Amino acid sequence: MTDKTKTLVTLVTEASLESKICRQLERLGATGYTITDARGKGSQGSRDGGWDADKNVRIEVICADAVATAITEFAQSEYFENFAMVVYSHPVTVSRAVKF
Amino acid sequence: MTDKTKTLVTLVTEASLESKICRQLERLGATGYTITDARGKGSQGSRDGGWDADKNVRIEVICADAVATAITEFAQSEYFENFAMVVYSHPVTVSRAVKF
Amino acid sequence: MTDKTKTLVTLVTEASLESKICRQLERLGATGYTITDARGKGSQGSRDGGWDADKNVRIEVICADAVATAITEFAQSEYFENFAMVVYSHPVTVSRAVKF
Amino acid sequence: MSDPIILFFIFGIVAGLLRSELRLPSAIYDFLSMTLLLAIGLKGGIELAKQPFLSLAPQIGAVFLMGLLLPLVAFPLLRLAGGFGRADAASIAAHYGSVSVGTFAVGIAYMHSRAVFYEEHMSLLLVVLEIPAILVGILLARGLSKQTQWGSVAHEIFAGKGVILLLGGLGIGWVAGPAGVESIAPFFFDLFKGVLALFLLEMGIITASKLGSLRRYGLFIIGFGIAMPLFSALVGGLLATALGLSVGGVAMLATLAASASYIAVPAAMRISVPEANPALSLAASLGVTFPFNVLVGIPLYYQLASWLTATVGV
Amino acid sequence: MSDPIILFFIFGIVAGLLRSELRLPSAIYDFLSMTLLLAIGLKGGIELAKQPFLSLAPQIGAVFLMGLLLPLVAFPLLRLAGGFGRADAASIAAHYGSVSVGTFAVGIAYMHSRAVFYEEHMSLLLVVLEIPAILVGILLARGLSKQTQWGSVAHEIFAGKGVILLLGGLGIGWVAGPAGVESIAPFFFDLFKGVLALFLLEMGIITASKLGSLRRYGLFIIGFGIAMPLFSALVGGLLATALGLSVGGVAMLATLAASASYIAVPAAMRISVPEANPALSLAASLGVTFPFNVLVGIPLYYQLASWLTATVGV
Amino acid sequence: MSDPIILFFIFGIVAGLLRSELRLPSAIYDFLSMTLLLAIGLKGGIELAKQPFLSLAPQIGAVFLMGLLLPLVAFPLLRLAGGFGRADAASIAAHYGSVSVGTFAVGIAYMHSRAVFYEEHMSLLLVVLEIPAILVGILLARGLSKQTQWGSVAHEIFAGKGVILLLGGLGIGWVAGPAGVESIAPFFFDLFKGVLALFLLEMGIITASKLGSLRRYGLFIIGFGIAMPLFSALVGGLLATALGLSVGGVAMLATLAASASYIAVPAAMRISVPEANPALSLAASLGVTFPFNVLVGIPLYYQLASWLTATVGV
Ligand SMILES: Nc1ncnc2c1ncn2[C@@H]1O[C@H](COP(=O)(O)O)[C@@H](O)[C@H]1O
Ligand SMILES: Nc1ncnc2c1ncn2[C@@H]1O[C@H](COP(=O)(O)O)[C@@H](O)[C@H]1O
Ligand SMILES: Nc1ncnc2c1ncn2[C@@H]1O[C@H](COP(=O)(O)O)[C@@H](O)[C@H]1O
Ligand code: NA
Ligand code: NA
Ligand code: NA
Repeated sequence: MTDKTKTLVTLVTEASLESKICRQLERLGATGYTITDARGKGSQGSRDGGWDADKNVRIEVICADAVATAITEFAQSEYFENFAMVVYSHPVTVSRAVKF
Repeated sequence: MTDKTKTLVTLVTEASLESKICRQLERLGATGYTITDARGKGSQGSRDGGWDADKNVRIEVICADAVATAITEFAQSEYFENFAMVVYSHPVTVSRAVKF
Repeated sequence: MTDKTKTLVTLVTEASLESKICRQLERLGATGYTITDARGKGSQGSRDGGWDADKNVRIEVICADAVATAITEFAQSEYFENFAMVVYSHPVTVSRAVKF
Repeated sequence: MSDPIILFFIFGIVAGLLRSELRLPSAIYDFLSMTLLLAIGLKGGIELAKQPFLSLAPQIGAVFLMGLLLPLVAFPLLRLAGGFGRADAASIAAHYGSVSVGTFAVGIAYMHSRAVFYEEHMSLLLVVLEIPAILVGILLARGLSKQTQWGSVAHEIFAGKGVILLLGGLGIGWVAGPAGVESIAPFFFDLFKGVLALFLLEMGIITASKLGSLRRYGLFIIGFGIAMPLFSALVGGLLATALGLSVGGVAMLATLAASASYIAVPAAMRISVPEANPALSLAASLGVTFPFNVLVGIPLYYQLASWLTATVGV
Repeated sequence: MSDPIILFFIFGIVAGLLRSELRLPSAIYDFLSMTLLLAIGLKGGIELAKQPFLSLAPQIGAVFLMGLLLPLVAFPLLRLAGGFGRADAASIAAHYGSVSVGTFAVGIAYMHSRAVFYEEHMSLLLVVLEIPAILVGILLARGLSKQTQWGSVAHEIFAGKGVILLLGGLGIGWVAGPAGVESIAPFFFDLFKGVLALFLLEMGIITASKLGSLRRYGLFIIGFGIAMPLFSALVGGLLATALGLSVGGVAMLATLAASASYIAVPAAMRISVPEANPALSLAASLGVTFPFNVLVGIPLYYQLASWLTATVGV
Repeated sequence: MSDPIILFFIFGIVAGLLRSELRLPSAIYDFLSMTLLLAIGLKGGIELAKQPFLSLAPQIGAVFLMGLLLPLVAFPLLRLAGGFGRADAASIAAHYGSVSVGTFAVGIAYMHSRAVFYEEHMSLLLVVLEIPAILVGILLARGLSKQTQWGSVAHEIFAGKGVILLLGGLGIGWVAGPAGVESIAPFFFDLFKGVLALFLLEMGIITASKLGSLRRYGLFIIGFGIAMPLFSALVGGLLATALGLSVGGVAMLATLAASASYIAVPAAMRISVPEANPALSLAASLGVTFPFNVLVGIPLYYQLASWLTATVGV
């Protein structure tokens, strides 16, 4: 096996940002991403997923460490101030590391 | 960046507990949480998400270590015996650690 | 508490494989799994979740290290060539380690 | 038997047993059941608009008493003959003392397709019957323990999806009256049987998935799941006859009594008696009693009603 | 008040305030609102098929101007009397200059149930009114800054779900004409009020959830949320009278003017003026103005229209 | 062309090309397609209830043979002229030998809006045609390899969502008969075209998303995606004429033959011939053939049918 350690970055944010963020992730070097619908609560209040303005998405990106840092910094400078968003990351072991 | 390590606790449990557990999480010190709909299988059998009694939710909480321990212990004493529930946790790197 | 470290394996793959993979996971020693609906993009192109052929699922399994290796190797030999699939894993702390 | 909605149910069971991937998306199942609950509530509400509410008080009271009584009959049976623990016996008893809206909807469809009149305020009795068995079930499991948070039990019952939709429908139908509701009739009434057909398709699939767990719980649960509704139907039928209801009304109250809850009661028991095994009571109510009532029971209860009104009735 | 769709809205508010678990699945809410938007578009398109488009140009122009004007009235009020920051004031002003399809649908239902004629091309004016307030709102927040990416603003407006469905419906109705649309009428028109009823049930639940946040934003927002639609309704009513519309048409344009957006504008502002607090404008438009218009406003605007056409009209 | 359901399809394509965020929620898409499949099955089943099943045996046999034949024509073409690998050629051939329920539904709507009679047991032939091409496709890819698990292939085909819903509908319609099905007609039949309109809206959006991938696969796939259905329509039309069907029936069987699967076959190929690229066959069947048939093909096949029955027919 060609197992290797990569970084998994997770962004939880407003659903209306989904397509914009996905384009930006690719520009920052992500080779892929996985998205699930979510709801939640945070500093911007309750976002309970009932209708468009209240939906969250949970975007996961497996990538190299440098890309992970770029994504986190980008999210921070672009979105943290005005948007409901949480970003966190941790190392994961992947097969076929060349993919990411 | 003010990156820091926090703990991500994940609870997978019966959907009907969602609002009750969320209230309890806040009492235990969580500043937020993220919820996704899920299905699954475990020691309590198959929960395939088709109708109310068979739905799971997956609740994620990023928090300080002490809060994570409190949540895990609370879940254990309150729910493990009679409810379908799995709880696990691992460290994550967050930006804006002051939020959690 | 009987906290212990187990491995969380996550598979992101085509929704049509769900029931087949779940049966195989149990054969490989998994005692349970959690599934969420997902969409995403990867080397096999965009899978945006709109209709059956384009849906992903995200399958999580908490298990012993050996089982995690078996699952990863199995996925690799059985699915990596022809199917949209990503597999990754990382250690998690669980309560009631005997369950997994 | 050739009513298409029954065929949809059988089709669902077959698809489930064949391990087909067929499922209604969970959002659609919710949508269909909400539509059914509102429609049933509306029908009842329209009826209430036509007659003085007070004249129904005796029926409401009598039916409430029946809801208290039935679980008290089931409980000792489950404890002694079934050998179940206290919590499980109490929970199953509560399921069988309460009612199933799906079964009620099939009953409505049965009456309609045979053009049998029944008292439409039956929807109100449906709501009334949801409640007492839950209270008795909790008392049977806990005794008069101070620990029981009756406030949150009440909230669970009245704010639970099923009861609140029925009550909402009743209230809207009552206030708007027959003429007011006309504008929404194409959605709630004309589509009723089609919606019910799809709903029963999914119920069939769910039923098939519960059949597997029946094996684990043994023959007693199958016997109980058939005998208990027969007994309850008799009680309900006699009561309805005593109350002077029409043949259709007697059949419907018998059906209500015979039906076993699989929405409101499981939710309430999960909160109030969490140590009861929900898989056990759902195996009985969904795996045995629901299909029994839908496929065999309702026609039987209708015959019972004809017989009762002819011989016992005034 | 006893129109059942209004009762569904009230039922939703009550269920929300009781903290019931009742919610429409989000997929169903999307489905219902898509159906409403298409139905409204289709109605308007059929009307367009009947008359030369050019004859509507004056109305379109006048209504567009009104959409530019209303936020210019609201903005200084919000800045000075309300004490809001520039971004928030601009965003709220844009919400109130634009329109709410839900309110419009309730207006349609109101006219239908009273058999009041109105110009059905009103759907076209609805689309027209979505747009100018967004442009003004962005300009108020940003000035003529070169930073604003007008291309993506335009995309956000025209490719946003709400406007594109209205435009699609209009186009289809226009091309297919009254006869062509007949085959899809059972779905889009016969079910309209039932669909609207369920939609309003969910809107009631959402409204209830916004009521809580009202406390945070204080009395001014409540006053503004009632006074602004009253003023706008007067402007809209006068304009409609000047344009020579029927009583129903005057009432509908007053309703449009009075309504505040909660779909298109929030989405556009989120992209273009992200520093504006969306919770604030939604608390006003969903927590105050939507229920006010649905429960009190529309009947009032209808009376206003009767009075205007009688005294001012030709 | 001004049939509104076609306009919904075009609207979907436009919305998709404009990169609008418009999508039906996936649960709603499932709901609509399930409703269409059941309705088509029911229509066919009602027809079966009216005539002896055995009298259809020759048609079933002939159509089954056609389903075996068509992929055998497509395969060498794809291998030699298209230069595709064995697995891909076999998979595409299977798609084109099988049928598309969406196309069939548009055909039904076309006949209805022109009041053209067609043999309603066509739904049964639709089911029959789903199957043989899948078997041939697997054989072409694998040969008579012992590795192929025919049991699981059969399960995939018959228990797959599409086929089981068609079969379920057929069975229910057959047993319940025309009178029995009346109670569910408002849902399944009156709403049919509206449901189809929304379904085609989403199909348009999906089609638009596949247009992009066409560029990658080159001109051959576009040519094949148009030429193959034209050829198949001729085969289907001739066969139908030989079988003595009505003009409408000939047009419908030509449409069936011309249509390319995008549900049952992709699912079966994914399991049985996983090395075939699903994006390739879906680009052809959804990106080229589906829009071609819906926009151009069906009217053409109807003309072909008129001509065939006039000249070749008895
Ligand atoms: N402490 C937390 N743990 C997990 N998820 C969170 C947490 N805080 C916020 N979130 C998620 O991130 C979204 C945006 O957070 P915020 O920007 O704090 O409003 C929320 O709606 C939640 O879904
Ligand atoms: N080994 C496992 N790995 C991942 N998820 C699990 C596992 N076991 C249980 N779960 C999830 O937790 C839920 C409750 O588990 P249980 O209490 O074991 O029935 C299940 O329905 C699954 O969704
Ligand atoms: N770099 C990545 N990060 C997160 N998820 C990914 C990544 N690459 C692929 N995926 C997910 O895995 C699925 C299959 O990937 P692939 O086999 O690369 O097409 C995609 O549809 C995504 O949902
Ligand atoms: Na009962
Ligand atoms: Na306005
Ligand atoms: Na074909």
